[in-house]
Amino acid sequence: MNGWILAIVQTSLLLLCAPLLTGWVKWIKCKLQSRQGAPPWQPYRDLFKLFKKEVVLAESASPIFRVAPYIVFGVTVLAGSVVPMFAIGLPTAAIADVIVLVGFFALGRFFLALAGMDVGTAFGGMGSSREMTISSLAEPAMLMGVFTMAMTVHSTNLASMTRYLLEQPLQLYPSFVFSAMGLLLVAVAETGRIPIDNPATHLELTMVHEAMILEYTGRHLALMEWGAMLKLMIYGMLLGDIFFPWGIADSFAPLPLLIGFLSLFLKLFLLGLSLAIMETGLAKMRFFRVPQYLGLAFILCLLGMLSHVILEIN
Amino acid sequence: MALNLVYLAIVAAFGSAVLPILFCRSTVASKLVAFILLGISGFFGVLGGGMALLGKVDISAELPIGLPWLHCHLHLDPLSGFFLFLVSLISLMAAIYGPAYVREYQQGSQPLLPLTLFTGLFVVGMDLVMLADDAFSFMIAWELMSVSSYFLVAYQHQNETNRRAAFIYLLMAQIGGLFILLGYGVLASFSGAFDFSSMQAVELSPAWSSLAFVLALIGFGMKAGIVPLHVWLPQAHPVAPSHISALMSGVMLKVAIYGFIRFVYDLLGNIYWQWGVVVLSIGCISAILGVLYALMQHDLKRLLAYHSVENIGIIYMGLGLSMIFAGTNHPELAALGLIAALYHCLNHALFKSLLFLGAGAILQQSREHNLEKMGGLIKRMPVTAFCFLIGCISISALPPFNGFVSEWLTFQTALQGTILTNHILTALIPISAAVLALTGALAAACFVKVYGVCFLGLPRSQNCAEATETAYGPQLSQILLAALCLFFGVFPTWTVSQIENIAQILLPAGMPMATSHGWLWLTPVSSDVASYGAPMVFLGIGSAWLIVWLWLHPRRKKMEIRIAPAWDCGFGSLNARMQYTATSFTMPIRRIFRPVWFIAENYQQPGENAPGGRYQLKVGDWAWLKIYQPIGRLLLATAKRAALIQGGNIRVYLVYSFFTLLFLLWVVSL
Amino acid sequence: MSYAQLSLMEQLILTLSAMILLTSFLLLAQSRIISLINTFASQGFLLFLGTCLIAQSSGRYHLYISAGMTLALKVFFVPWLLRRLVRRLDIRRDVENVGGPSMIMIAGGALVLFSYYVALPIRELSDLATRNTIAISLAVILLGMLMMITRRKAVAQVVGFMSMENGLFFAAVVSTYGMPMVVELGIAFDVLVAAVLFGIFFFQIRAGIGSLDVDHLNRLHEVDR
Amino acid sequence: MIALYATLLIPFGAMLVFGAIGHWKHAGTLNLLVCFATFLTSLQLAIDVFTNGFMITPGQLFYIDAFNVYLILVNALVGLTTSIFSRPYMAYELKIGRVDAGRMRLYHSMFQGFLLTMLVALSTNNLGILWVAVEGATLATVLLVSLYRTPESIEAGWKYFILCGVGIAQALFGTVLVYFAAEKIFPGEESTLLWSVLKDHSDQLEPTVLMLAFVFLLVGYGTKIGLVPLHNWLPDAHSEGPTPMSAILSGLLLNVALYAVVRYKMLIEPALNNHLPSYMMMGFGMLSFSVAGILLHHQRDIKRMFSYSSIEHMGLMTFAFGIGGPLATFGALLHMIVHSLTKSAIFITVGHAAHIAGTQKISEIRGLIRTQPAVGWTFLIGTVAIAGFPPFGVFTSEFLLFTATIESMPWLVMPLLIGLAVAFAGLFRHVQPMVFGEPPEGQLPVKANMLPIIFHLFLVLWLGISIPDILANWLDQATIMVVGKGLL
Repeated sequence: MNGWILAIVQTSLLLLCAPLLTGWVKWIKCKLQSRQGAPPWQPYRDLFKLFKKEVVLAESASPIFRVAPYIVFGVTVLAGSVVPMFAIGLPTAAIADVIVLVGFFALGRFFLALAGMDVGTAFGGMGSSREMTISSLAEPAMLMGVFTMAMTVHSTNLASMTRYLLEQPLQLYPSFVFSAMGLLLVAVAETGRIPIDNPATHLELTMVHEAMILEYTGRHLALMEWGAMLKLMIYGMLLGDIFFPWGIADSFAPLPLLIGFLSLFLKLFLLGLSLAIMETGLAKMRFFRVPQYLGLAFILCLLGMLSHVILEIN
Repeated sequence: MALNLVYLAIVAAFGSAVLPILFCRSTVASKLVAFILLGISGFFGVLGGGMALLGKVDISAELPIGLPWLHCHLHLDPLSGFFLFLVSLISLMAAIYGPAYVREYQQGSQPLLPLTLFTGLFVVGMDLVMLADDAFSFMIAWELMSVSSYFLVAYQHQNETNRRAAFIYLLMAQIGGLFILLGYGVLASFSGAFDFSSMQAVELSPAWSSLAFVLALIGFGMKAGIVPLHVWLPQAHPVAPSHISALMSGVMLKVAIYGFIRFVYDLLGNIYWQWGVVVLSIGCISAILGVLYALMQHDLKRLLAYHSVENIGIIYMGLGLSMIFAGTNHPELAALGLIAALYHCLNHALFKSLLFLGAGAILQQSREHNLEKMGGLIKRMPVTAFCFLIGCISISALPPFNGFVSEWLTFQTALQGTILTNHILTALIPISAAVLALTGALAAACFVKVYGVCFLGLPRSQNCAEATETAYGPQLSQILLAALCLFFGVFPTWTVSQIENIAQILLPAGMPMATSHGWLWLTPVSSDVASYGAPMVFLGIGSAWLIVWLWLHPRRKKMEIRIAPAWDCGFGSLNARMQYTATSFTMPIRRIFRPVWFIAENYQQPGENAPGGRYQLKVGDWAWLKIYQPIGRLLLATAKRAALIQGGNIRVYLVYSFFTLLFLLWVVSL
Repeated sequence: MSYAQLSLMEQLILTLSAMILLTSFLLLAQSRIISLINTFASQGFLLFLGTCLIAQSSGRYHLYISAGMTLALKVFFVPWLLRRLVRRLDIRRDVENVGGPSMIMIAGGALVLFSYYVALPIRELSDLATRNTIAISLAVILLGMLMMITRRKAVAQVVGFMSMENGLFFAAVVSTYGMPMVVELGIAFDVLVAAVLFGIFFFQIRAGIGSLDVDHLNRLHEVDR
Repeated sequence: MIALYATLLIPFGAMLVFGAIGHWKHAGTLNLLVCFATFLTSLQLAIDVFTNGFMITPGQLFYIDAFNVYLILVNALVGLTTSIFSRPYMAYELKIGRVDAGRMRLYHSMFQGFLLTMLVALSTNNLGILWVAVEGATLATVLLVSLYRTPESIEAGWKYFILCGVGIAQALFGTVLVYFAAEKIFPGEESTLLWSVLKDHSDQLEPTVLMLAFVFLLVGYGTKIGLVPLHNWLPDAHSEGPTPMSAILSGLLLNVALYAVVRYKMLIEPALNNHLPSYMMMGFGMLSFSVAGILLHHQRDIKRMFSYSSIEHMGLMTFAFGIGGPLATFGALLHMIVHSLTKSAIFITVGHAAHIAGTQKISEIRGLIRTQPAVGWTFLIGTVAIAGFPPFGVFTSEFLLFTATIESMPWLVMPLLIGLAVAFAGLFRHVQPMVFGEPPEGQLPVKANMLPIIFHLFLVLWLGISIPDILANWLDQATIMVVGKGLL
């Protein structure tokens, strides 16, 4: 029972922390670019303001346009509730394994893209087209990476993956190295960060995610933004769970939970830092270079799988 | 009991074929008779098939027709029951959908009788295929199905495209039928009898059984539409009346799958894993090419037809995995793969018929079949739009709808490849899984395009601007199908436990673990390997949505929604031509996967005859251009050359006969 | 047994058969219609003689009947009919220059050899004195066909056809001393009707196509010209 | 007995009557009635044979066994239905002046004469008479082929006459050789050419002679069957003659010629120590089958096309008989029935189609289903049936043939399969545009009697769904006679 309570707590924590992570990344970036940036908690202010503002709907907008934010947000929250945050063995973890998780994101993206097409402006269509293209290239790579993991740990359940890795003494799997790199690239693409997409711009030729939500206002926009923040956070947690599982709590006793929470905090702190550094260092790439980028990700994951088959099975 | 119900279904379908002829005085009466009887047949078929599946019945019967020494054997078991269920379910839906849909044919010069007649025979044929228990009656039922569907494709024969499609369809159906016949012939020549029971009994040498397998693969694949035998499919399915397209695409392809499963799992018996590899790779190719070709289509029904190729590919992937496991004797995993494939058969039948019915509704209401002419229909046909949306989500394999479950099961099957001792397979199977992922993602992209271009945005043509919602019959059938899509997506555990009956008979093995955690959790292998709580997902998404909405609701009063024109960057008002079109939506994918299609683009600079320029895009199917057309040309050339022997000069003819005589005399006097 | 041991009658028969073969060659080479018909008649007459001799030597007296039919049909009726047609159609002076006569002659010789080669095994079986004549009759048949192939004039083709019939009849007579009567009658009747029909056809062709050259009968074909 | 004689005498008398008294208004009706009478008597004959076994007439001139009794029945039936069709058809031809009264007289007389020769050829026991009858069939039909007196028809008639004449002459030589072989066993008896007698002593016959004889017989009767490369007369004769003629040529004559060949095969093959006859038949069959199938693609004339389809099917049957074995033989025997029924039905519809469009050019016949649905549908369904689609009987026989081929010589299955597919494509690529689509201007319905067609197609359908026991027994006994082993 307290497992369920813990799950709810975790989910709400996730909701609360997500903007902070985004804000943190933004802040670091500003600092790195020696700008006087907004404080890390700026996203909270934005969301609060957006929720207060009125909604302006385009005349051509259909019910899809109004439903989409709720679905996108809801699906992302659900996905978040499945991913182990600072404790494993939560009952919610059984709802979905990694593949279902991918399915969740796909569902959200589906409605996001539909919403982009809905109003009938050129931007929205462009954004949806690009988003679907990128995702359709990203998904095989992601799945290949997940498969490589699963082949070693014999499971696609995040909880049992993490537990397996925790129980093992520290080992260096070549397959893990490859698929870690691959999945990192995929995560960058999926969360719409530089060099794939630039969340900070409204330059029409470069934006993907922003183009889709261009017509959104008020609480709809808030939900969309918040969903995006959650997504970033969830991907961070995923990478953390799979590649740096140490510190996560495997029981519901207070102390391990505390340790788990702190370790998560640390992980995300470092992750945001590295992401910011990377985004500062890199320039956004042309849209038609993205296939090469994701192809690289796929090749890395494929190499991971092959090295697992060739080197690690005996 | 179950068998009698199926008999009733067949009789009713036959009645719906022939009785209207008696009522041909009034089209309305004949129409009603036909469709009511079709519905009755569907109803009884659903009952009978369902009972056969759930009750694990195993009934045989024999009718005093057929060859004098081989009477017509019938047999009903869970496998045939399952597919009977599919066929009857969709024909029931077609019966609900049809009456309003065929109204347009009534006022036209088109006589209605051929349609009803061959629809009935079509259903009869499909039902009989399920029941047939000997090669002869199987072939008769099979070809009855093919021929009657040919007449249905050719129904609106005033259009050149229909005639051409019908011809190609019948030709390939004929060839496929011959291959199947050969497959049975190989078995019969060893068993010495045509009935399936004796065919099961014989043990074939690997070479012969592999030959039989290949024949069956080609024969049934021709009907199922695996690449490169698929070319008839995107031509034939779109031109048939829409409820027929739903039947053809939704269940006729499944009948082919049924035949394949029956042939390989039941008749051939011991399966070699190499077959599985072949089937798996064919499945991968069909899936990926099918979806890529579908992406480039702008005719809605044609696009859906190519998606059938894709889904058949996915089913074959499941079958291939299952065969690999069966060949390396892991029966439980083989059962998992088989169940995944069968589940996908069910799902595809549901959502593909749903989509075809929706497309038919659009076609009927807006007279448009070209995506580029549609748009904004969600405002004009809300019910259709809603059901179509569910269809799109299901076919894009998104949770919590049914399409996702079967693909997830396929993934889970692929994941178990690690336990194989043959490491090449271990390496190949994940790649096939990646292909499946790519397919799913591209399908999602494709249906975003379809839904976005067709239902959202602004109408791109006057017809669409004036479209209205369809009649109640079509609405009802679509709603039912959509509900079923949701049902089978949310309650997979129960469904799997029922489909398991088939695996237990064919392999024989089940998946004890799959349903061990109660109705809530689906755990194919074990709970800590993978689990999917579909009801929870449904509830989760719903509750998250509800919470958010409730949380926002109190403020709603303070802040109404303001309706304003969309932001036009200050360039003046937006119009429909500014939207992204289907062509432009798929442009990035077209550019990335360019070699897959035959692409002819030409762009005409703005000139007097084309103000604003003209862009033309032609996307062709390599299989058609590179395999089928050359064969046709070769045939014609050969015929031209062969015609020389009929040169017209009688003395030359005499020379033929003269030298034939001399030659034979020489032969015998050797 | 060697040729010398044969009775004079049998030797005569063999000589006759040789002459029949000769007439076939003559038919092959003959270019003027009228003399073609005459040659054909003479072949028929030789056939008649041969039949009589065999009837005499073998004592199968029903062969006389068939001999009589031969005389009536092949010597009188058919040639008379043909001559009449030729007169009516006014083609008596037609000269059909046979293409490459020497080649055709050589081909004819080869055919005779071939038929001998084919008939060898049969020759071993029979104890009749006239056994060798099977080869001859086969040769006559094949030569008749060769003639039909090489000639363009319808009349010549008919003559070739009839000489084939002669060969058949000869074979029936010499190898087996005649067929059963009912069959003989049937065959004779068929020949009769056939001859009449040919006559009808000449006029039809003349009326329809305008020339009796069979190479002009080339409307029906599959070739794209 | 009486039934048999009646069956033969009625057409004989009718032939004379029609020849004697010229054409008058009700000649067609009389023709129909005569055919009906013939059919009844042949039915009676069949019943006799069914009740009290096979019969051989005193003097052994006629011999009815399982092999020919059902063919006689089919002949009489097809003759009847064709006469039903021919009445309005020829009346129309007379009306539009393609024929005159004199030719109508010839037509009716020769129609009966042809039926007579067919029946004699089937029922006779004497191989010589068999030859005479087949030759007589040629003579009877040759003037009908050129009935219209157009240059094309005359040419067709001439080719038919010459080619078949030459072929038949070779068959006669074969008969002579058989006689020559038999003559040694019972010298100088009249019974020497009796099939029933020869069959019993076939083992004593001289193999080498028989082998030679078979070559001549195969080439001879094969010309009449229309085996490639002896087939050239067939498309011309079928396309230029009046359509009822084409129907019975395709439906009966080819069958009878094949019947003759098979009779000889039954006689000769046991006497030989090799299977050369079978191989020859298989070779001819396969060749005709494939060549005709390919040529189907290259057709402009509707009747020519279906005559090629006839060649294809005769090739198939010859091949089947060559394959031997109970399955294939049973299939071939069945195929003889279903083919003649289906093909004659098709030719009847083709006749109507040609009248509707006023031409035989495929390119100008369009949209039959719209112009006259009855004709269009029957035409289409007939084509579907002949293309070997179930539930029609043609499928059944082809099914048997296929399985038999797989059992005996699997490597031949591929060409067979390809041939079938090619032939099917060739047939349908032409038929479909003729029945479907919008009809051209000025294409008007004609007065057509659908009864024969529907009856034939119904029979074929029935045979496809289940073969009645009587027929099955006869076919089985015939199979036993041909290959010595039955199926039932």
